Amino acid sequence: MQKFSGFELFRRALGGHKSWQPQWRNPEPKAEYDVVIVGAGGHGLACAYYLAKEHGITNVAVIERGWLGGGNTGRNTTIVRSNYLFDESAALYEHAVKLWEGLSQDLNYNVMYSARGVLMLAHNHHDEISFKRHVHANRLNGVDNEWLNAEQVKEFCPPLNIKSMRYPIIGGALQRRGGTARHDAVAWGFARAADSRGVDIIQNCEVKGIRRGPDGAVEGVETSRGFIRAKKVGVSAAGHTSVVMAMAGLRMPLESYPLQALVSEPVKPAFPTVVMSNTIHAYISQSDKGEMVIGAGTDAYTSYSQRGALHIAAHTLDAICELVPQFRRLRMLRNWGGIVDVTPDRSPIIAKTPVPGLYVNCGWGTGGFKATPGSGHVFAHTIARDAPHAINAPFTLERFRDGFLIDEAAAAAVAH
Amino acid sequence: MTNRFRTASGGRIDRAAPLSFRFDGQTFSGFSGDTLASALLANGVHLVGRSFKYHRPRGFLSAGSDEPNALVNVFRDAARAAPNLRATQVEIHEGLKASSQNRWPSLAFDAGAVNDLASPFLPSGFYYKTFMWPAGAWKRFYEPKIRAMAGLGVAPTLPDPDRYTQNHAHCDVLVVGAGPAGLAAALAAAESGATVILCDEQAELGGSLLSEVSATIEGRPATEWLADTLANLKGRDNVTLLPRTTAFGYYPHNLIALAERVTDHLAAPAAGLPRERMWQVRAKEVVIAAGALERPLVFPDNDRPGVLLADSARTYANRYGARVSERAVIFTACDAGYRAALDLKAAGITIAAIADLRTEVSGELPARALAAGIDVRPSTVVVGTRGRLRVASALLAKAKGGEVGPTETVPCDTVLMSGGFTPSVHLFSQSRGKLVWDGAAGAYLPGTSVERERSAGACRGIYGLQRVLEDGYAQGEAAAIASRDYASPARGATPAPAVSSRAFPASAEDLGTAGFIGATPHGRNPALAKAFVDWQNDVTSKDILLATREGMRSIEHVKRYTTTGMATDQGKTSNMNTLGIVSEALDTPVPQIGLTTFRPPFTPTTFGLFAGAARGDVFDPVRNTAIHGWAAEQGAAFEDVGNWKRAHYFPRAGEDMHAAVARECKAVRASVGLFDASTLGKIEIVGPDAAEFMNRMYTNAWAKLEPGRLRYGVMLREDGFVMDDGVVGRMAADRFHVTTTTGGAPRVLAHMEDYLQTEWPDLDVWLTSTTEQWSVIAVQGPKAREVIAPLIEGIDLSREAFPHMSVREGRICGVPTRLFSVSFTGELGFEINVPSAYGRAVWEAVYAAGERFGITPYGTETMHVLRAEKGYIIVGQETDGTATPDDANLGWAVGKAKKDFVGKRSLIRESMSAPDRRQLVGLKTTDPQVVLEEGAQIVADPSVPVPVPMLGFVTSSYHSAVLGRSIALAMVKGGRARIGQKLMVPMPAHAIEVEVVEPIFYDPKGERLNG
Amino acid sequence: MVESPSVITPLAAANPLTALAAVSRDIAAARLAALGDAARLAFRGREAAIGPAGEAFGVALPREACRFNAANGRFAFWLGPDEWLLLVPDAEPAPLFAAIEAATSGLPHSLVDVSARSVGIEVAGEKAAFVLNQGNPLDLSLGAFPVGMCTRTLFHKAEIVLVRHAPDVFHLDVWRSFAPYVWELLEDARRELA
Amino acid sequence: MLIITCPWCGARPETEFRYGGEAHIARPADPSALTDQEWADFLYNRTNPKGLHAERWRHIHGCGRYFNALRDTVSDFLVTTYKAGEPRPENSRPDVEGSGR
Repeated sequence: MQKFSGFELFRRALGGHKSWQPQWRNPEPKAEYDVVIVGAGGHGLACAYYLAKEHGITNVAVIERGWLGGGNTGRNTTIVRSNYLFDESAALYEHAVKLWEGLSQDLNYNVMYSARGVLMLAHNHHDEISFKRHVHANRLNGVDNEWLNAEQVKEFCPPLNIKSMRYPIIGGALQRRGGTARHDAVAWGFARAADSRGVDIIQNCEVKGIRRGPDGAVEGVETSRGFIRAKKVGVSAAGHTSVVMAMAGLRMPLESYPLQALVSEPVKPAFPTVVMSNTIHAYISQSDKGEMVIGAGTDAYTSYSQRGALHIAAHTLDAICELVPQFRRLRMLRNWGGIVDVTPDRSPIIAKTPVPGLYVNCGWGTGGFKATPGSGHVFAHTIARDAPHAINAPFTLERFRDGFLIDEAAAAAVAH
Repeated sequence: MTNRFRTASGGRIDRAAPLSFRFDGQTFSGFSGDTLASALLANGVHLVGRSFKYHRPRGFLSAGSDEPNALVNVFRDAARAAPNLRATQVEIHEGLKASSQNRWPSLAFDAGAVNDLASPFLPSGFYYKTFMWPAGAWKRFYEPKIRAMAGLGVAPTLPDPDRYTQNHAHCDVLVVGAGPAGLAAALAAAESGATVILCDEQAELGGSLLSEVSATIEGRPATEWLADTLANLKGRDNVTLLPRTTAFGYYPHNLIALAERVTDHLAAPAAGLPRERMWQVRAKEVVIAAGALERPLVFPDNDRPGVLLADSARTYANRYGARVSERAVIFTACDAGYRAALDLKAAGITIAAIADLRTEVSGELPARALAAGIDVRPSTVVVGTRGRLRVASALLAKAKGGEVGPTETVPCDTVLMSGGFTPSVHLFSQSRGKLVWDGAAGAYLPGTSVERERSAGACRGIYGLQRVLEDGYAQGEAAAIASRDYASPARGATPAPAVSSRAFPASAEDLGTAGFIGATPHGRNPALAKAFVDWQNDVTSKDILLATREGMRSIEHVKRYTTTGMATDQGKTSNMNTLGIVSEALDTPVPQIGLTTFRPPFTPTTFGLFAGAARGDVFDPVRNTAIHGWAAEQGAAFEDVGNWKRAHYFPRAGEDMHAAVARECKAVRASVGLFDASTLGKIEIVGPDAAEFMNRMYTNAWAKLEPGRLRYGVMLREDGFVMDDGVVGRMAADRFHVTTTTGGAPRVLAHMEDYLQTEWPDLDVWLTSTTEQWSVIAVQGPKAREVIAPLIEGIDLSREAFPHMSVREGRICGVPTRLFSVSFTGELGFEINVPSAYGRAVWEAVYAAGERFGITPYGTETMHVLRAEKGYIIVGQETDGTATPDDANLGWAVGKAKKDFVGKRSLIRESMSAPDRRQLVGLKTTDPQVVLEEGAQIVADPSVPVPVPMLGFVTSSYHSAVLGRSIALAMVKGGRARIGQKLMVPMPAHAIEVEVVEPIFYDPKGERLNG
Repeated sequence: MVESPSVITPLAAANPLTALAAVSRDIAAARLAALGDAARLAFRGREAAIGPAGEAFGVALPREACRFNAANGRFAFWLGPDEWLLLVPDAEPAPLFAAIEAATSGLPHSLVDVSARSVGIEVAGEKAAFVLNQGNPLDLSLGAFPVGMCTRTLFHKAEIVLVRHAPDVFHLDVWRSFAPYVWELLEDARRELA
Repeated sequence: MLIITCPWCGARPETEFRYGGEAHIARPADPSALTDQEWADFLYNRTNPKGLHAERWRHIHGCGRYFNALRDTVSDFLVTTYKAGEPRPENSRPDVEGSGR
């Protein structure tokens, strides 16, 4: 792998940057791999990277219908945090944050992880109790998260309007180690690092079927570029997971919804942190380029259309304009949609399936980006060992049968 | 400054209406009808901005909404500042103030321009390759520096005082774009009787016709035809004309969002006008007549101020009477360069030379240029420009078969370029229509439509004024016809190609479809030459080649890696040339490279426009009870509970919340209190099968509840977790008065309707929300009966006749009431339901009747304390969506004998009876004065290292004035078996010892309920 | 079933719009008015009960979707295939309730007094539809929303029953606590017409 | 904002409706007879097809009725709507792939 560094950049500049090599190959698929990962998003690429790096499994293909990183990895609002309530979730996301903190160096690719802080706003007493419950639980789990009163919120994020609004801000929960990362760089960094360890990333290759043997076990995948044999297939197909899993005859506890995001025109630094308000449904941060990056809600109905409705974006922006009324004259530059797969308890599934040799990593809903390295890491473990890592052991498919849900949303969302 | 670069006459500006405006602190003059761009050009100003990355000096590139360079901040006052507006779209008015951006200390001398010197080390994607060491330095050091350099304008710092409104509109035919195609389409549709909306982003309707000086239509000068046509349209009741209105988004089912700029162009807007208005147009049929955009040429130094699009220069001269130059070199790949040359020459500009990329130069326009004595040079390219803040000369060279000859320096003050035209397919693509590469036209054109939409004119590759007019007319007519049998948004059978029923004889220059995409040859040292593809984001052809070299093969990868096409013009000037360069680099035909997706908005659209009227108090409804006014007059503090404002507590002078709550609590326990419970959800369930329905929806058994009695009901979701609770009164055999939590009311009603309509439609029962029918006045305390007795008619209030948990109908103060004997405080209590129109009047009567007992109004905080003292749960506080009835000590309310109810099956899953489930308990701190924090966690041993195993958490915690100590409710793993145990509540600084107790702190036997 | 008493109550009924209406400007293009008290009954029922209910009310319950019938100052609004809002301005609900209950006794139905649940707002004038369309997404042209039409729908975030009594006269029936919100947004929508 | 044709009120904007998830998943007549897995299938597992989807909508801010729709989840166009209780109609749009079961 060509090393990336300031010195290399300088050295190659003298040669007019002619000597840079492709960051990853564009290989033809081989007839057989040890592991085929379906989906070259951040999660799938990270899984391939850790399979190679941590488990020595390098005969791996990541197959992708379109171009790598082109799904939710390249469409999300790049928020990273780990201040989840339940022990299971906190462990999973904290595992990811720890990897984020060293990821640029590990991959030799600047993924621009920026611990700008993630501030979640409380607008009523119910929010306050809920956030304090998170803060205390996080502290005991070794996850940073602190309660700020309204004045401290204003001090940490001065652009916020905290008083003259319909639902004044009464405080907030701040995770200082939370922040943002550069989404494309995450996909490209994992792709380049996986490729350099021998992983084949095969783009423009659509899965058409999952072939199972007489014993029911996976034999490989049918693709638009022919049959690829593999004893283990890991599906990391985000919004399309139901479609892929149906090829193996599995019906999933998933529904796919359109999720929108948007950015403003770039302006000089005007917003110092990441702010989320679940109560009035708004997420905002400012990118390195200067754009305000804003997450909107999901549409009400399942869809694969990759676009959302105007009224959803409009409701997001009325909330943003309440939180930061001086941004009312900023302008929306670009608005796009992704497809998110949502489980009944809003927590992911990273698990073996009833089909031997078939593994699935899905159900990340609106929050998959933050887990990218951690999810890839434990999914790789699950595939390599045919058994879950302790961290993802609770995130099974069977929890829906047995009722051991990990319901972060229910724990936070009930009003009285 | 004077308008030295004004033409002597002509143009659509009003020379009788001079205006003055300020740019970067300097006063200039212009005319009504000018844009900021045309007025500055008329004053000889080209330098108006600095580029994003290298801070290179930049001038105007275009005359329209595709402008990437001339972004300015326009401000009426401190709170009305808008960054990043295109000077080419800003209409000037008297006193307008604008400033340039992204420069310090000044536009002419910008310290950031040092980046330009370092540019060899800052190729596309450089930031992915460096700034990684030492770890952590990215956030602390590199990123802040990069951020400070990035960004364009400055965000406003004061709240925007302007209003924005939204309007839903419907029409048979929406026509987007009022150029010749759009005008003809609107005319045809209107003549067919359709209701028509015609919108255009420009201040004046007319599109390219506004820049015509010599064309004729139907025997008249084009501008005359335009005036007649507009007058015709304006005179029709079925036509709405919307200038200054951009169709920015094409949403599913023919919902087109338009942004109308209402006041920005006015010096003194009327007070009632919104700044902008969003039209959400639902059109049966849409005609897109968006025209085409002139393409720049990618050659070295093509970003120097003074390098413009040729047709834009023509627009400045013909439409605005502004000469961009005294001496121009024209670099063209099509006949548009010649048309511009001829018009500009007529406007008094010297044309130094026309460099034509093409080898063969023939046709009418080149012939006219030659005849006019213009130096026409085929097979010639511009390989560079010279000058500091403005073009001073152009370097021309012969180019044949890839070989570039020696350069010649041609003095000039502008270089005007034309690479041909790119059809504006943005809206079509947003509609999900499929784009098809047309090799002959060298462009992506609309293919199969998905929505009920059709394109007309240049945006579908049809050029030539007569053909465009006739195509517009044909599409407009076809759209009107198609709208007549509209049944649903789904597109019907593919319509036959539309043929115009009317001829539009027109004379105008035919430009053909020639053009060029990619980078033109230059023969200079590729390492040093900078040929810009994306002006604003400083992406050069070199950057795109680097991306392809590094393995970025998909156009999306190239775009994201280089940021080309991601500037505020969203690739309007850059996309096609990027494709051309990638195509050549990868030796792959353009259609195989792919195309980046066009996304809304077409041009940047104000946030406030989306927010509309939803701000402040009407951001969400403020729901007040009928009694709210009384509470407000008493100085109550309110809290938000869902949309409702509820009285939180009633402080007296000098009291804080704790003092007020302590007083209120004591008053209720000692005498009597008054509480507004009107926000509770209420549902009237009526019909012969009402009891059966209740049996299925609630865990409890209802069949044996007698009319006149109340019962506490628990409702589960189908997954077995507590969803809601409330007291239910049986008014008659077939009528239940159900109450729900305040926030749960709509959810519960929807949940019930779902089951009733879709699972049990055979049940004869109906649900009616009565939340707002009834005001609910809770009178609680040992004196409650005495307070209300004198006001009540028709109800025997004696304990025997009206026991606890009963309901009677009668009158209070003459008003019909449903009187509940019910308590959420543990005291004797009543809840008076009266029609809400009388809520306040009855409340005031009860208050007056209670004054001799010191009746005390209390708020939600006191209500919470009182119920916690009794261990009554609040759904959503003690339960959190993961609690079963048993977890919440409500196992008694589950009808064990019932065969089925919603949620029953889920309760028998193994996990639902696991021994370590969290259960409701009480907590008493060892130090009675310590009040636990709600949300605090409970552990056995706080001294173990993290992760510390957690047993549960505090759900409710208060100081109880009556008990003189703190009390708390909590959910604790295996909690009921832990009663008597000591546990710890660890806080950041210390841990608090607590004892697990029964969740009831006051009057455990319930003796006070009966008064 | 316990009947509601029919005596006139000594206490005055309150309307949440009184204060707002008192300071409202007269704008001829779109006049706003808070309507007075009315008896309102929600009637639901099976086929057999529909005819008798209408007869007892004095106005046949319309069977065409989204239409209302009126006679002698009484209105029957179709709200759903088995749901009607029966409205009589300036009347007491109790006698109406009793009469309909008597006529539908034994027939599967539900009758609920919702007189105080909502209040009425009139929007009238040549720009009435324009004002309503700032918060309501329906096509309010006379062809699509003719005189005689009624429907539950939305005004911004509030549910309303929207009725067209004349080409330029609309009535909104709004739940009581949402009425000030609707009123303020109607005022906002007409600001530019002043 | 989609246009949805309510079987009673006609074509109306989406904001008047509430989505109700996959249609034709009847609540079992006797839940207690089901295994945990069968119950979980009812509660949680969904077809989630890319293509035609039979789904429930309620005209909550209109006539209040639940009804069903066939919608193409790729284009979001509705093929038809039909009253609750009626069987799923045959696909009348051969251009839309029906992967729903």
